[in-house]
Amino acid sequence: MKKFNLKKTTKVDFATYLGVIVTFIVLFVMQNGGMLSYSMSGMLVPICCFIVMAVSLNLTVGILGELSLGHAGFVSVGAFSGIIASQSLIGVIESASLRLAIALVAGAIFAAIAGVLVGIPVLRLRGDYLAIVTLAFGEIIKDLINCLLVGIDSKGLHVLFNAKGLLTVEDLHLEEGGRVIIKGAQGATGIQTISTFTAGFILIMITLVVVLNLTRSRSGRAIMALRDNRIAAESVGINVTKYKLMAFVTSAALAGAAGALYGLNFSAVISSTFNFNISIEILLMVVFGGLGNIWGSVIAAAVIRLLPELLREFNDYRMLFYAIILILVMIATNNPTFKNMLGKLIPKKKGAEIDG
Amino acid sequence: MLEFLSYLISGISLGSVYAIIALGYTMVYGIAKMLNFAHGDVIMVGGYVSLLAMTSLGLPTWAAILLAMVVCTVLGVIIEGLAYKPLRSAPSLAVLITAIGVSYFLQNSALLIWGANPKVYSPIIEGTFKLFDGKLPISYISMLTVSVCIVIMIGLTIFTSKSKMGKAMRACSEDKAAAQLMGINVNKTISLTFAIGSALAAIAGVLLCSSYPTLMPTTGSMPGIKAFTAAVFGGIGSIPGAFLGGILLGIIESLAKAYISTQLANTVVFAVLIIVLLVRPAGLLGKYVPEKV
Amino acid sequence: MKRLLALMLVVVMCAAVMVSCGNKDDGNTLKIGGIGPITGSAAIYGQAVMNGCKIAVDEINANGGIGGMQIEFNFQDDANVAESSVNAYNKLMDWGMDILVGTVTTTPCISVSAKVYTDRVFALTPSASSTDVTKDKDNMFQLCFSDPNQGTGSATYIAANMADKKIAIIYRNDDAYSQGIRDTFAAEARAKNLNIVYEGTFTEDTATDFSVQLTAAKSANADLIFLPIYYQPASVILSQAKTMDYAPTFFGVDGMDGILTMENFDITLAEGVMVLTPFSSDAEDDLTKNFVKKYKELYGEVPNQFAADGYDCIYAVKAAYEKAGCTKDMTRTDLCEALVKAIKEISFDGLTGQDMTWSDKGEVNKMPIAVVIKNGDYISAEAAE
Amino acid sequence: MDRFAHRRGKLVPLPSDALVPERDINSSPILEARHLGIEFGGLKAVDDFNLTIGRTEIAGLIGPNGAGKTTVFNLLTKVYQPTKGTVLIDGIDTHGMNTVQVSKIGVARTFQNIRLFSNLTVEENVKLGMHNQIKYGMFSGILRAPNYWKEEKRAHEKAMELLQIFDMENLANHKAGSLPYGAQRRLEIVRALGTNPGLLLLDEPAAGMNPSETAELMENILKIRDTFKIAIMLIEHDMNLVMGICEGICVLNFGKVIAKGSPEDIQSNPVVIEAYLGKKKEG
Repeated sequence: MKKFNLKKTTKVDFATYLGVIVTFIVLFVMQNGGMLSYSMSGMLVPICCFIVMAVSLNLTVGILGELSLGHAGFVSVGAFSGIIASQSLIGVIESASLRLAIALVAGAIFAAIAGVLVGIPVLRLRGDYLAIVTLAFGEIIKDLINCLLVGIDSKGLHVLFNAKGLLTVEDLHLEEGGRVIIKGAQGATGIQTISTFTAGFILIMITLVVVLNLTRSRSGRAIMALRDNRIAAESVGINVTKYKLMAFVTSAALAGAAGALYGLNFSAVISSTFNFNISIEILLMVVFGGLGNIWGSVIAAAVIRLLPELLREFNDYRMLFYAIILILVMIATNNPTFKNMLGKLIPKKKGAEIDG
Repeated sequence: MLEFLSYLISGISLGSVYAIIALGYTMVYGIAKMLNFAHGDVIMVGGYVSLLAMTSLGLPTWAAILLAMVVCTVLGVIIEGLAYKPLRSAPSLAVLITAIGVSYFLQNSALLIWGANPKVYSPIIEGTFKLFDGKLPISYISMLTVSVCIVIMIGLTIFTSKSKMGKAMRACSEDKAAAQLMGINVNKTISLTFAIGSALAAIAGVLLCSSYPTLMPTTGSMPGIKAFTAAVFGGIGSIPGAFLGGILLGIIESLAKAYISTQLANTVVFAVLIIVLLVRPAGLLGKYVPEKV
Repeated sequence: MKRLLALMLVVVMCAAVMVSCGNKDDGNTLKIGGIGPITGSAAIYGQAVMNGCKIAVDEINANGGIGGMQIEFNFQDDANVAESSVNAYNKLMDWGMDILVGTVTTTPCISVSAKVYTDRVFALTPSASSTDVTKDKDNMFQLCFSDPNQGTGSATYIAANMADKKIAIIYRNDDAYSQGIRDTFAAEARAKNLNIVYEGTFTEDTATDFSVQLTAAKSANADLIFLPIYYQPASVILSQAKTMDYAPTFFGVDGMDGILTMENFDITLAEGVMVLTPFSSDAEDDLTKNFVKKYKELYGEVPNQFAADGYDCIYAVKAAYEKAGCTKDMTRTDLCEALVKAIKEISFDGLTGQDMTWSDKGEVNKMPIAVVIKNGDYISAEAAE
Repeated sequence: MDRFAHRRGKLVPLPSDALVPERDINSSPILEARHLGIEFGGLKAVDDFNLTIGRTEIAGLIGPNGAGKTTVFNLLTKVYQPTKGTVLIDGIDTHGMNTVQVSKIGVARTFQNIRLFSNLTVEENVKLGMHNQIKYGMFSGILRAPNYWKEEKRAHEKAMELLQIFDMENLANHKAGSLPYGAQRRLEIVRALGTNPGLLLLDEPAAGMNPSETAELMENILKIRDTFKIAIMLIEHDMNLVMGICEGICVLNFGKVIAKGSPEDIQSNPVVIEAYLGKKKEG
């Protein structure tokens, strides 16, 4: 590709990287200088996680063009495998950063495996049918993790699947000094919170590099071709299943890593944290930011996470306002009349956007 | 054996509630081609309105149901007009997100108006019909739900195939532009669909709360999702499909609870759904239309 | 251009989050924070605690406050989500919170308690009952029974009074509270050789229909159903059991409290239900009567156990504060250390129990009382026999 | 008498009426369709379709609306699996292959209703045509390994070269969906050429073009054939185009071949005239 004659897409990519780096440096300096409020510094890691989740979902929804309502399922798989990895390495690996890195990789791998398992059958379906199956998958993951009992002692990991609801952590038969990692519905507790803002930043950068470079490469083009016209894509020799699966699994793996980071930011995580509403919230970020628009997802994720905190002043009314803002923004950005009005105010951008 | 029958009956009774909700979903989807995620919350509103009409206003049951239907119909038409109509030409995802916004809005409004405390619903009919010396009780409300469900399904089928308005609806669902050219008022037809769907939601609300008698602002959301699943299961857009999907979903859920694992009941339901969709990609009664090249 | 606008939006929002918390402690008020769900499906518990706390705060302020200081109370929503709860906590820290009453629900509380421990803030939760809440955290205390306390207590009571019953358990599998009590109950029941014939579960998503679980319990000939769940699903279970003519003894825990005050609830359904609870809104003592009256006036509802827990929390904090002899000029950390020491020395009488004391582990020491519902009233179980 | 009659296959004659240009006589044909047929619910949309196309032939497929022309294309590219008969591409039996595999052995096509990747740029569309000629994998792409740069550079040059055929290099960075209609049709042809085909199927390439554009298109089709030495088969209603550049013409009516031959043969064939104009009145 042309290295020196910068294309518009290349410029946008660089602007995105630059924006993220500058924001990170500013916030990092402020945090270390004690200039950030508790609220702001507390939200840094979760916002990073949601940025990664939104960007990764954009790969499925915006770039591949398939509606997924079960993204939280992959986040959940990533979170719990990350927690298990990190918690079982306590005492084995001293460096928290290294443990975090291993946890993120573990989260990504397990989520990718889940992505393959779900993807192969699911990607044969289209549109709303695919959406409902991803939704179903998210719910299944939630229920399965509710039945999971995991503990560790000197003999290694003990895992039980509590399908009938009759087992308790006692049944893991842990040795003296063993640790329980996941207690079914009570989730994972006593997690060492090792997630850091820097790790979040690095994960965002990795995600951006993966997603942006993928879309600008041969494989990414093939994925977008499937979105734009599947039949034409087949006619030029593009393997539908391969590229759909590639997008789906990459998206799942990134979501898994984000999940691991998120899980290790709190000392207790339960499986119902990652419910349907979270899938919807991530989808919301993608739609707000613009389908296929990566920097849009980054900003939308930050805005949507900050919004409820800003609305705290309204107490009981805050979720009501949230709903109203949601509806108004959707109408303002999608209604032809409003769009024209906006268009006059703002020069129209020519990014890749598609109809859902 | 008796146990099995009793599980089956509770499955059918649960399923018929899903089916009524799914009928509303499928109507709206078939014509407006949108997943109205707020449908479950209209059901919740129907429940509250009918309950308040019975307890606070002291209206007789039939009047309370009628009032709930009127309120929900008006609510449905208002929602459609304010939130969905401006997005008629927008990408379907934008409409989906708006519908989710409406759902949050209704839930949180209900929370502010009626409070978070669960309210106990007074069933519209009480008592049970007993078979085999009382060993196999069937509550009258289940019987009512099943029959109402069948009546609505038949009614809707006749309405859409015979009446002028119903034919207009089917025309809109096939091809909006062509319908418009034939002189059908597409906007009016879609509004009417929402009106019918919301009136059905009110009935569903009354029956849901009568069978499982508590009422909270979030009461509608899970049955809503299940009913959506049921509609897809049966083939979304198909009226008999919604009925079949709902009933089957209820039965599977009930039997899974009884014979597999209570906590994995949902997992079993969703797993069956996935398998069915893999074998029949458009649901049980849906038509699979391959893309024309 | 559009990108710039969007970026500016984010910057402005970040700034707003930072700025809105600038006000610092002026030293003349005691800032007590509270956290719990006031929206979402668990809103009922958070709202009850919030209302209960407010009544206590108003009473104390009207009587001259604590140590000459008026209490400023700030309750933040967490929608029963851990992340939101931590956000709410940070928000309160920015506000200058001195003492935390919260959080209301278990999983968010575990996350917040870790923060509380590192930030050295004294915290007393009204209702988060898991032992993980207080585990390894010296400055985190519970006002409610812990799960083992309730599970073991229930099993002990049943073993002592109804050892020959065939027991069925129906609990909510995706809820830490419910599963926690069930686990300890089952363990204790096993130790006491109780006969558990059936265990059924449900989840938030399947909490509409219980006929399958009830049918199974009935066919297993269970004559006592242990319900370690909240009262809302319990009310459905009672009504469905009646529909199928199944009348075992129902045995609930503190979450069952509130069932009688549900609007429109047919109290005959609850006839004979046994509840292990610390609070009864029908109690005849002045404290309860006064509280219930005020609560009804202000919020139009009969308070449940959560409201009482919230109310007690504020007074327990007051008692500890006075015992420790804290002063206005103490920093948050000093206050924390002083209160941690003091709370273990006091014996506190409240709505939810007499002579409550706190152990080093942070658990409260009060014995649950078994009551039976008779004609819509709680009657001590011993008296009923 | 003959007990095994039902177990012995019925004999069918292989087509011997194949027509190819004289210059292609020394090599095997690029396409051989034998007894090709498909039924949709009992309706024979295409029946007993036999056609042979030479290596560098420009062939025309014509017929009234609904004759099954596009269905033939769909059969050749395996959008539909034939219920009868075989298709040999470059001598390879395509039985059981799918669209992607057929594309890989050298069949490319355009569509009657334009099917571009309309949110991607013109250059990206062409590069997608070249998808299977660009050799680097997903990870090289993500990590921007040396072969990513090398291959992308090569692809860029090749894409520009292809776009040059239609003088479209200056449009390379425009979104395909924003191009005017005629340019979209041309882009589809360029994209198809990107797959490096041996047989190019054009479905109504001149639809919606004015006479001067059509004339230019005819020039370009000939240029493509001469430059790339490939066979082209086109469906077209514009008889000037068909008669002007096609060497062999096949006429389809009601799913059946009713005539084959040179433009001159076809123009004077009474069966074809009847199919197009309807049966003449008696007397």
